[in-house]
Amino acid sequence: MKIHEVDARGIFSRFSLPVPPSRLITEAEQARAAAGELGCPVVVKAQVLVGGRGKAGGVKLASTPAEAVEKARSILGMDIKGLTVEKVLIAKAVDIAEEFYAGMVIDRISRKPLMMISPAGGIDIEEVARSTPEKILKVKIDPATGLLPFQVRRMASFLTGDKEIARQLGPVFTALYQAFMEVDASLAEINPLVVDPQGRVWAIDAKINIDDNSLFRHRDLAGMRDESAEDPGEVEARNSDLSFVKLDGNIGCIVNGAGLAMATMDMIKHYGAEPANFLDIGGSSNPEKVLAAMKIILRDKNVKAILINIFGGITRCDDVAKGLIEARKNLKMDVPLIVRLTGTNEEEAKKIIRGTDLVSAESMDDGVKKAIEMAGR
Amino acid sequence: MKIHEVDARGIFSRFSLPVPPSRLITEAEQARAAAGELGCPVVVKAQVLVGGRGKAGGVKLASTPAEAVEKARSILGMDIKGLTVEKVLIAKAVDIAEEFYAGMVIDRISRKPLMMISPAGGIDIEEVARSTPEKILKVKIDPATGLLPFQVRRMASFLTGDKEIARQLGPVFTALYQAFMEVDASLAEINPLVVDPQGRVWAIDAKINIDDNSLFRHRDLAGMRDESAEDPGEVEARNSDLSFVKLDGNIGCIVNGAGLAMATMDMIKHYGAEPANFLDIGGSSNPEKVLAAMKIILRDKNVKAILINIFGGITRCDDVAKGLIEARKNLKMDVPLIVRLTGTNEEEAKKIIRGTDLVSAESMDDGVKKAIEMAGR
Amino acid sequence: MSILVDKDTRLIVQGITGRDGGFHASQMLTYGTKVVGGVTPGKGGMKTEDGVPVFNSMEEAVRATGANTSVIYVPAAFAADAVYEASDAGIKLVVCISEGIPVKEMIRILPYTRERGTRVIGPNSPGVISPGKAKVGIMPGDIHKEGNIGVVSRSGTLTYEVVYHLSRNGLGQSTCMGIGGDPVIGTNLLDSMALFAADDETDLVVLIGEIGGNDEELAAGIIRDGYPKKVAAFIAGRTAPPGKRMGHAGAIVTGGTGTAAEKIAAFEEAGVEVATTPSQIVDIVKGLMA
Amino acid sequence: MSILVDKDTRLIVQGITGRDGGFHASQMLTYGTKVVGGVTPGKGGMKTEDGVPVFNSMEEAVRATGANTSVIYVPAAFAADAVYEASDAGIKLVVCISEGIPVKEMIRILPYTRERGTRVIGPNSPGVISPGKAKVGIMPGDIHKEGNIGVVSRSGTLTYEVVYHLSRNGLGQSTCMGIGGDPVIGTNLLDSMALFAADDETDLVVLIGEIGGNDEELAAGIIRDGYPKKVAAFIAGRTAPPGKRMGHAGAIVTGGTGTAAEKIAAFEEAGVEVATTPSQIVDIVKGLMA
Repeated sequence: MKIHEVDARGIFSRFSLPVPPSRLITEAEQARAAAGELGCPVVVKAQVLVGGRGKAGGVKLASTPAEAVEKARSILGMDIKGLTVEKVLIAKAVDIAEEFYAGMVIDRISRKPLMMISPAGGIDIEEVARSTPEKILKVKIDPATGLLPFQVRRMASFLTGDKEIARQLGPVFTALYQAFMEVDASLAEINPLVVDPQGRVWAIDAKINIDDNSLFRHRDLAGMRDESAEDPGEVEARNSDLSFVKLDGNIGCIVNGAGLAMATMDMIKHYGAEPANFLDIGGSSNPEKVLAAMKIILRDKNVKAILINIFGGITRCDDVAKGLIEARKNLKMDVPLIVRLTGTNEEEAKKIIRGTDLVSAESMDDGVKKAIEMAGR
Repeated sequence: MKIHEVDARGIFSRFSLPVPPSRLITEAEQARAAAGELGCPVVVKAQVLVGGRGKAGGVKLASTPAEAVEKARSILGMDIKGLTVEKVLIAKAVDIAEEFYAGMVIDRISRKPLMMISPAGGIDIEEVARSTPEKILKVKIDPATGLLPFQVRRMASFLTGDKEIARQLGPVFTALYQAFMEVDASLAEINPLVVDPQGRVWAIDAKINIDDNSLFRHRDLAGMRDESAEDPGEVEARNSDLSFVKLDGNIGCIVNGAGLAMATMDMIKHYGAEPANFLDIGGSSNPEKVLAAMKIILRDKNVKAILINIFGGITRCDDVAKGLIEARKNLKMDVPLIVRLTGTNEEEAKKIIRGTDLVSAESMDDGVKKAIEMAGR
Repeated sequence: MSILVDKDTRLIVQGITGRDGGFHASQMLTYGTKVVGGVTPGKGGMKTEDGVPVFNSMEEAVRATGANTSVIYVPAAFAADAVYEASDAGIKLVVCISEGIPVKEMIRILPYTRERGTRVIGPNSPGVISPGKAKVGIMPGDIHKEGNIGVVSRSGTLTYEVVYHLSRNGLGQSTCMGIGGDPVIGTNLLDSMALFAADDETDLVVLIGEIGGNDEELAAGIIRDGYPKKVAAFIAGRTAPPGKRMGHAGAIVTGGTGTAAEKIAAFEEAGVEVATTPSQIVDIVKGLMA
Repeated sequence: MSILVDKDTRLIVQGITGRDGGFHASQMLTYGTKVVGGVTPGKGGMKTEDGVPVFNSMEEAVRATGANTSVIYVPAAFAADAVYEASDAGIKLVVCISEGIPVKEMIRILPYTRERGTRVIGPNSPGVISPGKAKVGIMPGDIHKEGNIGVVSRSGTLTYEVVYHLSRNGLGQSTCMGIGGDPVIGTNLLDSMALFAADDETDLVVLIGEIGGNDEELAAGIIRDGYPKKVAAFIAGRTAPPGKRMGHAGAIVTGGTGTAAEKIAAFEEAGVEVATTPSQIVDIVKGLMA
């Protein structure tokens, strides 16, 4: 789950990271008071859940309160990569002498939290990784011990030769690690981590993604989700405990299992058509879930056929069949439904479907081909 | 380092253990107000750093404020195992339906924190361990994960079949573990952990020993040391960074290294005499430490001879020799000094000692025999 | 032979009194797996409809039954504790069907289980089956067939799809294992390949990968450096858009890495043929076997 | 042979610019130990009077020198970090002379070092010496003599005392190691015995124990069950009062357990003769060798 910069700054502040003070506003005129309280110059920053705000013109400097209002007005309502800016952050500006990068992820191979730092801050770290990987230092942290003093020394000396700056970096690294662990983050970044001309260190940007699996134990963080920044279908899918990703094709898919769902999309493409979505109804699915899945897909008017591809394991084919029959009954539906059901309780399912107008497929290949053909009619 | 019950209660309360409210007093008359505030009945408890207070009459129940004053008066000034009671705790009394034991130590073999619980609370746990070991459940805790829910369930069900009591025990175990770890304890005990007739769980006694090696990072805890409860020589030794234990014999020993110091005591006993002390001047010792050691031993008027047994390694014999000469100069000393120096910088040391009235010994056996002989003169 | 589970598997079902745990305990018994007990705290003493004894704790269950393996069907919030408890009780193989364990729990669980000599499969795994010997998980048993092909997959149903085609074409399996779709899992692609490498009965390994991470690239490296078995592969997610989590927590292309194209290229460089549809695996396997 | 240290030992001295670190680095060099570098953060680039290069970090030091062993002489507050750093840098044997590390740090350090394949001796250890080959620690080298007796001890100077008598009586040592007097140590009595058991050059092991804990009792159990080398023992602290810490953090009789009497009885039951004075070890060893 992505959270807004303003929330990430709040979390960082809680762990005593040196985040410049800021105010969140939703009306341009509010920028005047905010800039006045904070003291100019200030930075006016669009709060949208995509990268590349700066390049898109969503981050601007203002040297007077009046200018802050003007800049806020130009940013509010702006469209950045399909998202409308509804909130802007007014933050005290910091003069920049040096820009570093500090970030954390979980390293999948070593199964350890990994801190990455670079003296090349302020730019896309993936670009640094590709072009000058020697400018990134990666330090694995053992969760049983936490970040150790020798690791802090190594990282600080990788970034700077200045002892006073190094002294300030230690607590920054430690706090970044603690914040990352405490909130069950999957990503936490300070980019850039800057040194001002007076030699003070500041975290002037903040990015945190939360591990979705951990939300059951972080009720406070779950409230930071911004559903306005997501596709309405994806929001609805999550509320129905489904995994859904909207795509641009015309063949809707309802599949049980993420791997099979991806393979179904890939096969649609392989046979020359385009999938309209990724949709995994998951394990232990019940008829209500199938109904919900159907509704979400039918929102998309591009969809010309729906392929249901189920290989029963923990999912029982008869549950799915019941859901399909129910959906057929309750939903206004003018697209053909191609159904392929194999596995646990397959025979019961076939009995349920027999005699309806659902199109039965013998295999995944057969189902995909039939769906493409029927969508093209 | 042992700390008083009142301080241990304070630590436990900080971790939300259910400790009944209490007041610390130093004058009997203060018990009236304390008992009044807390509500009677109250328990009046001697604050001394030894076990067996109850048996010695240092813990008494009072059902009125007047009785609390009377009991406090009888306990204040009492001598318990050589220690004078200078403070008493007035604690709200809890009716007891069941008494459990819960304690923590570090298990030396598995190198893990070990929680021990028993339904046989209120009595000496070492006695339970000897007579009915099946009444103690030991649970090793992995510091990387902390106490785990399945371990809490196992312990709770070992103590009780009552679900409501079990529900209260979970947080008690967790808090005991957290307190133990946070303060770097070497021992933390709740004995007894009681259930009152209404089914509420209370920690009505508290005992914590702190790992001496950790005090450098616990300035707050170091202040809980009660030097009045220790031998003055031991206090002085610690302040001079020496290890000292007073014994009852007449041969003082100054030795470098704990093992060699014990072996020296053992040898004195083996040759028929009694050591006056254990004293380890440690590694890296300097002349000041030798001087301090000498002063501490000379406090004891029973001492008839002092044996200096040094095998140089990290300790340099010349440093020790310099300290001895200085001590001889500065201290009023009417006991013979028998000196055995071997190892690092031995020759330099022998040069320094040559021509003084220090009695030189060729070996440890020789030194011990000479010391016994000279003490007997 | 076979790997991980066989006739000596003595299984405890953790969460046996739940809907899924109960259903699949029955299914596993029917398949012939020795389901010796179940655990649900607070429900110890009862028996399931199939007559399987239920215990309050793994410790009791292991003591009473001599179990060596467990399979976990409990809600996410309790699943981590179930793995710890199984490992502490001396279980050697824990198959975690439950999904939704936070990554931060997994990075604490795995050093714990390793210290205690416990192998974890999953979480979010469909299980492990050695056809004709034992089934531990949720896969439909009847699509499998005894044979000499090892199957390892980050997916569940996609594995069934592949196995279904293999079996219908007379290509049996030594063991099929789903390692789970999370970013941090107990037994990864490389660990699984090492197990199959040491198994006499396995002649060929089918690797079913997907987008996210770089396990497939590392696997390709191992094959290039000389892997003792033949290998066929399939990668799901060629059409997955970047930056979107495709169902599995670990199936996401980030910063341009973890794409299906990279993985396919790595396998092809290592001389491994990669199928474009699940059914095409059959042709590749037949070719390698010929 | 010998154990732990020998002519292949390439040593880094952690804390080399301190008084003790510098002094003992010189002493070790004089003895013939290959002291290939030292580490003091912030002092990298200089050389010691003996010409030993100083580095800012263990990582740099190991990269530059190919060291496999380190010895730690830093204040207690920094000693834990020094062990972690050495282990992280790939050092295989860390000898921790520093004393005063909190027990809670040790219980975190040891799983960390084990995971990384590092053996820790100590803390609060006098070090390890394989006479004529290498000395890593603070013991006076000249009291040792090459031979076939392994010595393991929880003490420092008491070990020198015993070794002194052995050497003067022509009884040389394969390796002498002080494991430290703390309650939680990296290599305990049992671990040390296992090392000596596997050493061709060691014919007899002298165990020097003391009050506190029950390592000696466990050692006696191993001997009773069949230990491949002859054993002689000494236990310090027969006259120690209960409940008092005798210098070493681990040397304390609590709740009536950990007494010298128990340990001596355990050894005697296992058929091990226990000396009553350090010099008496010589007679016992001579008797066993005859």
